[in-house]
Amino acid sequence: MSNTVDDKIKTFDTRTDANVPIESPLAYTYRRSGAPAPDKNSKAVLHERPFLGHLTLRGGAIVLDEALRSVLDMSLPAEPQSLLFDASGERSVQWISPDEWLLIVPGGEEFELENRLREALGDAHFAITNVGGGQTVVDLEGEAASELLMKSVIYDVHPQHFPVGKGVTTVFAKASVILRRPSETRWELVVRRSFADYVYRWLLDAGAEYGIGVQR
Amino acid sequence: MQRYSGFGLVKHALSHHENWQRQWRNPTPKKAYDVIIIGGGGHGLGTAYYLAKEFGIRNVAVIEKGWLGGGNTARNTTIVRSNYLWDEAAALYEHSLKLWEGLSQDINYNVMFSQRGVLNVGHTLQDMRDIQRRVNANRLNGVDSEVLDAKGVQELVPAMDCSQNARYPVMGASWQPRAGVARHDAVAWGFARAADAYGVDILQQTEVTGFKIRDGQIHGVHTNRGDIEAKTVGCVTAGNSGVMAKMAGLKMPMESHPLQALVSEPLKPVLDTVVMSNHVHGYISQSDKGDLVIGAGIDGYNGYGQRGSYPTVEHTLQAIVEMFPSFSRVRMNRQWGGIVDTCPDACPILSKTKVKGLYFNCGWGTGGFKATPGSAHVFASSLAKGEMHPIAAPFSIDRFNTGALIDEHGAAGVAH
Amino acid sequence: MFYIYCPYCGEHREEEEFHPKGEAHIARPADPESCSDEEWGDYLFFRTNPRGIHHEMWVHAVGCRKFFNITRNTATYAILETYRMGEQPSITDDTREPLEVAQTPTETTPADNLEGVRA
Amino acid sequence: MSQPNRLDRGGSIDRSRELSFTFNGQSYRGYAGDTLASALLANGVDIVNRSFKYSRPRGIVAAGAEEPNAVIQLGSTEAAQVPNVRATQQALFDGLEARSTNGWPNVQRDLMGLVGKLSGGFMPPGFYYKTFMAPASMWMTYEKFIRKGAGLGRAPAERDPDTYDHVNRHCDVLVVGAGPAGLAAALAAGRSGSLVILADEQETMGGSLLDTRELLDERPAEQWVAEVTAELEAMDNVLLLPRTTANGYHDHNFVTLHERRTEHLGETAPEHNGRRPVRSRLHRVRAGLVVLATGAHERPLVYGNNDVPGNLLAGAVSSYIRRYGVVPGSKLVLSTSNDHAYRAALDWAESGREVAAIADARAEPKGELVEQARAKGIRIIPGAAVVEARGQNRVSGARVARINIDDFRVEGDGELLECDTIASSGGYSPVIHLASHTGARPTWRDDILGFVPNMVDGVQAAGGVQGVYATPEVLVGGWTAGAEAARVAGFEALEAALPSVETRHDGEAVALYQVPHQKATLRAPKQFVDMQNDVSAAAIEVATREGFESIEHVKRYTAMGFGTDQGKLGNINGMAIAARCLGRTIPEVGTTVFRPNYTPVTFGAIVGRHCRELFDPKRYTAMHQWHVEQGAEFEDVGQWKRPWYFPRRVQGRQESMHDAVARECRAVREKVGILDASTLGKIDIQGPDAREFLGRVYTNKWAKLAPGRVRYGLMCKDDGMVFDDGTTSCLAENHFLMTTSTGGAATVLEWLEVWHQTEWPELEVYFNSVTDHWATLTVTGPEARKLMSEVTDIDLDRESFKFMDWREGKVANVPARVFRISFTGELAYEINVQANYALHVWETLFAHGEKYELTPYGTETMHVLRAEKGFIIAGQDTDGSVTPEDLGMHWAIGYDKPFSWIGKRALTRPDTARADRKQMVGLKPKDPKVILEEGAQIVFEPEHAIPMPMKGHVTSSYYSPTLDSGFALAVVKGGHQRMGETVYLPMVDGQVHEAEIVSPIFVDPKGERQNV
Repeated sequence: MSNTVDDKIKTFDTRTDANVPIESPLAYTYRRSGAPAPDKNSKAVLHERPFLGHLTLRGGAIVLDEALRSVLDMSLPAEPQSLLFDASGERSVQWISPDEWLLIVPGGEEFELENRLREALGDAHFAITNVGGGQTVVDLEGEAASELLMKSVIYDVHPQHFPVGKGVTTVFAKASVILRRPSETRWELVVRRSFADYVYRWLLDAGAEYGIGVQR
Repeated sequence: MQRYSGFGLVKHALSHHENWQRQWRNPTPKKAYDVIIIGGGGHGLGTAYYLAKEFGIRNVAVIEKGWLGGGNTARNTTIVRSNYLWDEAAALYEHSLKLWEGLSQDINYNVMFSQRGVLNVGHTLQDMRDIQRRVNANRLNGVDSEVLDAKGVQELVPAMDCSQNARYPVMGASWQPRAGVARHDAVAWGFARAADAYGVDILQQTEVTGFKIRDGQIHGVHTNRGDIEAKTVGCVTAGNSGVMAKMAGLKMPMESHPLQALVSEPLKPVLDTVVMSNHVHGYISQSDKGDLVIGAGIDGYNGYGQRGSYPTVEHTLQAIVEMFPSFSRVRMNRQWGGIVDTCPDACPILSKTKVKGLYFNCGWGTGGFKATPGSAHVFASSLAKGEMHPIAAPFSIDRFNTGALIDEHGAAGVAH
Repeated sequence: MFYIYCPYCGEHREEEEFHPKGEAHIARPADPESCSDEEWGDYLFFRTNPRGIHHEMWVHAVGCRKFFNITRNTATYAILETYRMGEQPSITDDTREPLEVAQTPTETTPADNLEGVRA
Repeated sequence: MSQPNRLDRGGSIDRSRELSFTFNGQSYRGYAGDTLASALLANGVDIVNRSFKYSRPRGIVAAGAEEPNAVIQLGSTEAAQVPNVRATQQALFDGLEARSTNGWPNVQRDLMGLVGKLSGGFMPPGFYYKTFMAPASMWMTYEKFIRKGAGLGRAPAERDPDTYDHVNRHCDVLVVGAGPAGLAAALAAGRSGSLVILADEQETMGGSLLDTRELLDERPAEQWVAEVTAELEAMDNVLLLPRTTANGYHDHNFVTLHERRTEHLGETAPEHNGRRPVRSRLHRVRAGLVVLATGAHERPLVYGNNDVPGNLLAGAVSSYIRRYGVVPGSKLVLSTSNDHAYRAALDWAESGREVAAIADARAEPKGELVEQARAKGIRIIPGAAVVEARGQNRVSGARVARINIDDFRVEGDGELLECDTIASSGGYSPVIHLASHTGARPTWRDDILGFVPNMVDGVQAAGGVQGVYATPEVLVGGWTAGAEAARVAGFEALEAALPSVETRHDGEAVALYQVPHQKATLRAPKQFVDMQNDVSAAAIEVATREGFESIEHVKRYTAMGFGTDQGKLGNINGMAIAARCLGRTIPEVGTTVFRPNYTPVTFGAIVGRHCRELFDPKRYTAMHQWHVEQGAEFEDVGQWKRPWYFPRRVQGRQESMHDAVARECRAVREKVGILDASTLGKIDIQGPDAREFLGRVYTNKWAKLAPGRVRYGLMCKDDGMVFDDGTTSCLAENHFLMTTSTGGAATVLEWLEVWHQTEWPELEVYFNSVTDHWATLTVTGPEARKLMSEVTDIDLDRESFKFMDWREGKVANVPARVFRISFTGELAYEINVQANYALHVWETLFAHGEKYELTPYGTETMHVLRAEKGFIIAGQDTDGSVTPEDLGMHWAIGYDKPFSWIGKRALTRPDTARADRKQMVGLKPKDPKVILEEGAQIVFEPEHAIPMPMKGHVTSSYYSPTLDSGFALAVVKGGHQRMGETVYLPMVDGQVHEAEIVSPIFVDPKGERQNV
């Protein structure tokens, strides 16, 4: 733990290197509702990627873009609804609002990244908030993935309207999700922790007709 | 007025129903009246009736821009109850309920007021606290009301899911046995016929296009059928009250919103009481024709379109199926919308205005139908005497400046 | 159900992502303490509530979380424009566009007030 | 088994697949491709129902959505019951079981029919309003009997075994209706490359082409339909939805499509691979443009006894013959006002059955179809109409007479023709329902004798809905509309490629609605307008005589159009009759505005998946599994499931709630307890103006809160009423962590945003929700420090880590922020850890806590403990009408803050400044065993008559194990000045409790215990 304290903002590394058990937001759900294994007939497959680093960046696009370029060698997507990945595909930054971006990085990188971004941003007016404990990423793949999404989100997921590299915050049944399309075949749902059970069970219910499976 | 009775019906049948009289005239507007009522809905027609009957003022015109009873009177879900939380509201609605109890006989028109009871169901601990608070207040105000537990609710409503399996299990309810439903159209028609019999002129297809105001005193109205004079004008135009107020140079603490309702196809009797739930947000009763009559929540935006947004209907039916899972295979026949004028404290305005002689009766939000005779009666009294009736007095516009609101929100998230 | 152009997201989104927040351009008095009770009550509760052109505030609640304004006809429900917080509407009662007028049912002719058969 | 009315050939049924079904317990057979209606007619079933009011026998009238009579109950098991199914839209499946919805003891010999016959004369419109009034007390009894006759079908008594879902769709062009116009439109739009949805309510695409006599490209029309359908099906950009009804047209081109996916297969969705597909699906479509190609409904003529079984629409006769190979009788009389209906007679004659005559209301019928009929030797009686049907349970004859339409009278007695079927046609009504859903009023057109829709932005119409009926024109109109819609969406339209159809020359139709009778309408045999609601022409006439002059009044007074068919057949006829009675024209009596739904939609389909477990999200904390395993009872708080209390099993029996809460309370007051407080809202606030912002939204002062310190704050709305509270910690000079109530989390965040975005955008501050990021574990009680010292590296010394301080460190090896704030009044540590570690931390605390008797407690104990300390719960002790001053929290009001914070101005309004406002106090029952009821009303004069002046009410009330007594929080008028006074609480059971007004702080008034 290397918490930095400047006199203005208090950052805090919420992770530990100690060998302690860690539970994904879906842990209870798996125990209660199970996780049907995908088979060859599964036209939709779910896969949770928990414990990633999630940072909310707030501030002006220009300064944040500069900082992100210098620290991560990534540019900030300036266009609404856009989503960019770094070369490795492991780090992404997504437009959320004119003054808000979501940065997702491999778990464990986020604290150092936050500190380096803060350093790069200096006196600019901005905010960085670690939200990794509060959300999880659920991947959805398979030929029926977009049809399943049409049963779940109100946003238009037709490939013409939702090309690769797009991401939106929208209504998912009675919850909300951040829905992203990193590739032709894969969708990502960024889900709030306390709603993860609901979203999961909705997908299993709505996906039953596609033989939905869960990759653990 | 030709009196209605079972015997009369036989007589008419024998003459092939060729001798029924008009229920109201279609008069030509006079130049002047003692009192003008703007708005020919239940409240307006009722006001004219009580002015004539109770206060001897019969030189009255009711001005209606469309057809009488065609606004919210024709579009509501017909629930009548008086179990309101605050003293002022309880007094007003209980006054109304008492009038409902003899209304059919009073106006010789069967308004089919059916005291089948209203249940306000609670699903959380806070719901139950609110229910107990309201029931205790009701009883001390002389309003019949009791608290039921889930078992008591189940006995009254066998079709309801009162099990623990529900997402929000039913914990109990308040129960007002004297509450119920009435036939909405008949209320307007019955008041119209009875008022007409006293000589009240009901002017349909007549639209007020402006007010004649001189030196802060009302002198009459401009209409599409010419000017009509009166020194006392009562504006009872529900959703259009804001538009009328603007014409008179007044601003109102009010917004007009769409309120939707829907009915199922007619079914054999399956629900004998009125069931309302604030928490899952829906309410339902079954009409004498067999339709399930279902009310939705208010749409959040301002609207005069007599229609609202589809998700509101979806959420309402979700709530109904949550409470009545066996209704899942029943079908929805028709949906529609009304325009409700809502005040920030979910209570009406019965008030004088800055213009002398011009009174407003509006802001009933979702609670207007049940108040019809009570509102009409106290408003008639106020117009007749020039002083607000004591039951109406707390509902003055001034309360929005003094802060003395009568906040029924807590008690009536879906007040109907 | 409305289809609303979010001026921040730059595209049309379903009404379910938004919440209406009442009349727009209701500014909090700069010096509340010098307001009379009447002025304060007006600010809190009194609204224009027009039948026709209405400027209203909405929030893209399930989206970018930004507040913005809509000019909407409360009789036809046509959305005439959306604009960002701090901007002024280009359409007001005085500047109604011909197109919009055509869509607005004439509000006062008796024929319109026949209402008609609602099946 | 024979199907007496089934032709040997013809129709698009599959004769190789015979299906069996029952109707009213009787077994019948039909074929795949039949509807229930066509199968019933094939089997010669005349009476399908009894009418609602008069209990008259009724038969099938139509072949589609407009059917008013054949409304039946479906289902062989209780759970599978479907009420009010239109037999004309129900595909036949093997094993289908159907029953009539009315008729006692059965539909054939119905005793109520006798009653209806006798009493029918006593039931004019509005008869309910005119009777049953005396004596007043008897109405509820009368009503009981009236209700017995209510309704058509019945709801099942069991849970629905089926599921439903929604699909959200977006498209460039939505085409509603797949008749010639719709198919052409879809083809034009589809070929251009735009995204197209084509929906049609019937089992197969084709609409009027399915029973037309016309040739397309000199081939039977169904061949063209098959080719076009195949082409559209092959296009990736086109979605075909058969059995799908567009039911509601909502604002901004949002249309709901109800797709019946399995209703043609069985009464419940048949299992497939062990799974049951959804029974029906609601497509929620946002369309760029909508092309309405909804066609037209034929209007029947209104004549005497026109409801006797055997009276059908002319077009329905053709449909049954041509589509199903069913000819619904043996001898036909056709009564028509137009050429098109001649098809029925031609089809009938070509089926080898007899046409007695065609009564044509026009003096000189001419036109191609007329000539064809003449050529077949069919007798045509010009200037005539069927004025009255004969027969009881089936038509036995038709009185045909010459009529004078202008004078509305019959000329001469006419003749009685023997027949068993009367087909009638009074012209066609465009299906304008959808177009009028958004409020656009339709326009009457005399040339087509119907209303046509007025278009709003974003909608096109083509074909019958526009009053265009000639097939070549319909095809061109459809193509043009589709191409235009695609063009608007940015696609290039292709040149029209349409089949050639010979233009048929039709004679002009005549306006005929109600057929005159020798007797006046009020004395003539009943001439039905709305069969489902038993509304006759006489009823409409009586209504107009009684002053019901607008069509809306007529409808409501007679109930015309309020049935499940929504007046598809009757409304225009009814308007015409009202117009005749009033001496006006149809448009003068009103316009026709329809509401959704076009046809009724199953609740389940509208609800979709939002039912049962998925009705509303259940939100869980990271420790939920643990709570479940410990047998916690849960409380719904917003969408959260929070542990309410943790009953133990004592000697095999579950502890009562009272005992469990008392035990949990004692544990906290005497040892140490732990609460999962993760549901509290948490907002991370960063920026140089954060402190200024807090000062504006909270009532109290924030200028001097130092890093490392925590403060409680109250929030008001600008009307001065409290709406939330919580603590906010200063993490660093420009960095704060705000907490809110569980229910207030979203509201407060939006509250901060609205002020920031609309009023104070110049303040440099950002707000981000971290509610889900942090789990919150509250360790509280005298032993809390000892327990904490075993698991944390934070210096817990009371001097270095004081009450209202926060510190960071590790708890159970997990980085944590620990806050010394207390909602129980005891020494307390509120631990925030990243939620993914929370269960580990929680379990570690228990591993160490055993020796301190660490006890988990739930919300109920939390409530008791906080109430003992006089801490409020916003929403329970406040209700939107309580100011900070009413709460006696003057210490939390920054009267002299420079900025006029939200809520301040309102506190000096006359009403908020009153001295006798309801103010928060404590109540001590005189009898300590009494636990006052929450919500009990407080009076000062218990002997006062009802209505009794109420002076306040109990907001929170509990048994306190610490005090061994009941105690309560309450609001009482002028309560702050009434300490020590006695108040009274009259209860439902007649008891009147007495209580003393006391300070709301019952335990440790000096606050020493939390400071240790």
